[in-house]
Amino acid sequence: MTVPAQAIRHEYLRHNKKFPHVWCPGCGNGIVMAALLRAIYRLELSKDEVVLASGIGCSGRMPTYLDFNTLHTTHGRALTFATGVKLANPALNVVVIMGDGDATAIGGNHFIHAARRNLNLTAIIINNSIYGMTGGQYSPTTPFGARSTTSVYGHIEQAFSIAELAVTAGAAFVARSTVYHADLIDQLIEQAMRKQGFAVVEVISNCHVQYGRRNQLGDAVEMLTRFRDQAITVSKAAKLSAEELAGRITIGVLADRDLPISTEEYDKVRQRASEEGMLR
Amino acid sequence: MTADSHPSPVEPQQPDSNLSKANRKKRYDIAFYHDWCKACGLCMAFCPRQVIQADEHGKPLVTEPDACIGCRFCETHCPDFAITVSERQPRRRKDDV
Amino acid sequence: MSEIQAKRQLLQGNEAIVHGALAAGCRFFAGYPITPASEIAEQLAALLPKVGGTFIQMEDEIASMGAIIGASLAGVKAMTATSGPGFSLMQENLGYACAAEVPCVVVNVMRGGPSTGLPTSPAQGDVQMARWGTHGDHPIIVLAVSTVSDCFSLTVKAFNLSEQFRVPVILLSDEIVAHTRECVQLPDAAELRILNRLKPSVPPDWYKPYEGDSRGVPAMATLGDGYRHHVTGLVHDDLGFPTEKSNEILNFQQRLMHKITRGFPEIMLTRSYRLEDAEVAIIAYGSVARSAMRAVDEVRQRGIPAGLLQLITLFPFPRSHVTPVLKQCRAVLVPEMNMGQISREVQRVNQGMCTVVKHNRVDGQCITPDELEARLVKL
Amino acid sequence: MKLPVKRRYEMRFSGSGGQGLIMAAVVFAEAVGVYDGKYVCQTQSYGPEARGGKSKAEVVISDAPIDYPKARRLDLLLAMNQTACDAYYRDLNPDGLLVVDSSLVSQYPTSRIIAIPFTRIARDELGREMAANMVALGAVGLLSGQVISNSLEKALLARVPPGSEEFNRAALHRGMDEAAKINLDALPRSVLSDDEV
Repeated sequence: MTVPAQAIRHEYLRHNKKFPHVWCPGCGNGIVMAALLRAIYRLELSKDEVVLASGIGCSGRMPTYLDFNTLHTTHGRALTFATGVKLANPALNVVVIMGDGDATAIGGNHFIHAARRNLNLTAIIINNSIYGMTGGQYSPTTPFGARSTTSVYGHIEQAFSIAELAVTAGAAFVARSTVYHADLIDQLIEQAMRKQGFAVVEVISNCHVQYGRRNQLGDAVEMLTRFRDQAITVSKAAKLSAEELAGRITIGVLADRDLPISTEEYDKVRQRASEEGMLR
Repeated sequence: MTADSHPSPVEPQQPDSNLSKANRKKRYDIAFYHDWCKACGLCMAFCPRQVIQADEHGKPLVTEPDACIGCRFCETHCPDFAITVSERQPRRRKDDV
Repeated sequence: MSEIQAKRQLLQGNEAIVHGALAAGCRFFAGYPITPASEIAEQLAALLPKVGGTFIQMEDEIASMGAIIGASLAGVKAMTATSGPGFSLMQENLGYACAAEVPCVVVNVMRGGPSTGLPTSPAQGDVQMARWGTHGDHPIIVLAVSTVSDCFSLTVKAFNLSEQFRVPVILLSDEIVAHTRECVQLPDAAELRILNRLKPSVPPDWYKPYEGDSRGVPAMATLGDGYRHHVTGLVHDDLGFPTEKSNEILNFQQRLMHKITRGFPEIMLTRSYRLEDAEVAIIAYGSVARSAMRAVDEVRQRGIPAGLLQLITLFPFPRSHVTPVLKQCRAVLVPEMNMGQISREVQRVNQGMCTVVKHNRVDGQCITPDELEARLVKL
Repeated sequence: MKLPVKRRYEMRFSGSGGQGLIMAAVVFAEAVGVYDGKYVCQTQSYGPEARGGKSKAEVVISDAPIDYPKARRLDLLLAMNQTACDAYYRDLNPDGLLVVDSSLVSQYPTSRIIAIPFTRIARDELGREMAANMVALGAVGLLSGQVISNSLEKALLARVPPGSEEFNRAALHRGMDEAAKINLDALPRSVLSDDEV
């Protein structure tokens, strides 16, 4: 279903907020925000039943603009707040927006445990390989050899693959897209939000201002073009060797499995607790 | 829809060549909110028909509206919600302006 | 609940905190194991699901604090419990709760520090951290328990103050109170005064989530009930959106502090013991106040007119209760199981009115009545 | 203004971790506090190890609210091994009672001593060495004169696992029987001479 920009703009943007938004020209965050809104539009959710939580960083500013129940939490901790919200009221649709540093550096512990815990949450991680808001320092997804304001002579550490980390940590649903594949983002987010269990959508995004500039990757157009050319679908990637996949971005659904949902299991705990009577 | 069946914007599902009569061909209008536009250039760069040009401020300008195939790539990729692509409604009467 | 509350029971301090929390309406607990606070989590893991509540053990104390804030925003009274090292980790999100005015209760069963310190020994190492642990000027209420009965009633009080003022309340305990068993007759639910946060009474379009009422406390909407709004740790305007306007920043900062100062009469709690004719006094809190009470009785046997002011509210510092004691007495002894964290507050208030003497013990042992007696007779 | 200092009865149960001394103290406190309606404080200290380390548990009993919750001058010390006996007997009041497990304590620090072989009774007569604490609890309950025997039994039965009630009741009563043989008046006047206190 095509969702016109007109509709989401009218329905979901906070009319009392100042636009254009705070992000740099061509920033992928805006593309992801629009995709998220298209997914929510198609899910026909009431705005009151959606909670959007974010951490700190460029991505953290997203909830400010959107007319849901919005939480702008502390750096890396959005998932912990979301955990409390979801457990307290499982009827709410809770979406967590994070950046790569937010989700996998300072919030790395929360991220893997949220995946393991399997609450019915949707985590969207916008991965631009850099700390943008603080001025271009290296993040856990900055590639080996890349330059940043804190890896001036080239980065010496290996990068996380966020989606694969989520698969290993046990997330029920894991998918990846790039900001070039904007329609795919909203389809994956929709799938993630329909999924019963902890769902992760990683979106490879462009920070041409902090990351692209320091690594001769060009502007937003050049970076998106590169994402287009590097992208390979999950099924095509399955036929390639590891060497052939070097430098490619696998997009699509990486994991989709049914696991016990924490909130449902806790309902059973409540049942057992009330049956067993008072403990001493 | 899975990633495999995802349509590429350069290969629209309904290319205009498939339509038998020119007068049944769908036409589109592209509206820009210039106050929200930051002139990032994404819409111009990726338009499969090169419909969008830059004006003197680098902001988008449609030179050939009839060439637009309605793929909405520009709309979905505008990070600033500044583009609306809408299907042009056919003129009901000859004197309709 | 009646089953939990009806009869006289022998409870540890930590267990009484659990019963107090349940009686106050706490229905969410998130925590991480730590000595000497773990019994609180263990008991709540067993009891919360029985009353329809939720218990979760998080990956660390940072997450625990985040989870209780989330639950409180979703309309459920929430608590966590920890000890020094965990309390350090909670400070970041505790500041968020202060800024976003999210009611919650944090129990800290103190141990000696710094760092991992003395896990199973009594200490009162975290008094100043409870007040100033998180960065920036912030409102906060800190209470200290000294008996098992306190553990129940002050937990209820902590929840009430937290809901009333939309502020995190820290309940400080120590290893002695935490693990001492005493008999308590828990009151019936009907006898308790339970306060709940004020909900908005205007239609959603008119709701200003951070506009204070006459007390400076804003009405609090629950996530999902139609009052969609933005919650942030950034300095924000009345609508909850980040602001950089100096008048709005000032308004935010001042209201946060003023809502507490306006509530002083309700927040300040102390207990006076034999102070009427006292010429020397002890100012103490937590389990040390019990040693002090014993010492007061014993030195009075020897003809020394001593008294005790027990601080229950540590912060905001109950200056109006302390000042009369300083004016009345020729000397005041401030015993603490730390290097002098409240004595500095007493000295700050004292301004030369009387002699303030510190008595500090940081060797993992409790302060005994004997040593206080020895200090009192020399004052 | 002189008020009489509140009367307290202070007890310490000591031995090694795993002997069930905290359990015994908790049952005692519960009997005194919940069933007899007196004021009571029960505290303990133990090392980080669950088994084998030094363990002590205290019970303070009063007719008035209790301020300082820990024992200072013991009215009764139960020592379930030599180390505890040596470490704590000096904390006794001059006319306090020292109760030792004579199966594990061989060197008595004083002649004013009540020696009962709790562990041997538990092992040889009851068939479970683990029950020594319950035998001791029964004895101490009677010797202290601070608790109604019936209350002690009720408190005990409320705490033990279902199915073990009869066994524990038997252990408790075995201890009481043993204590009943002791003539407290026949003990030497005090543990320590007054000038040593």
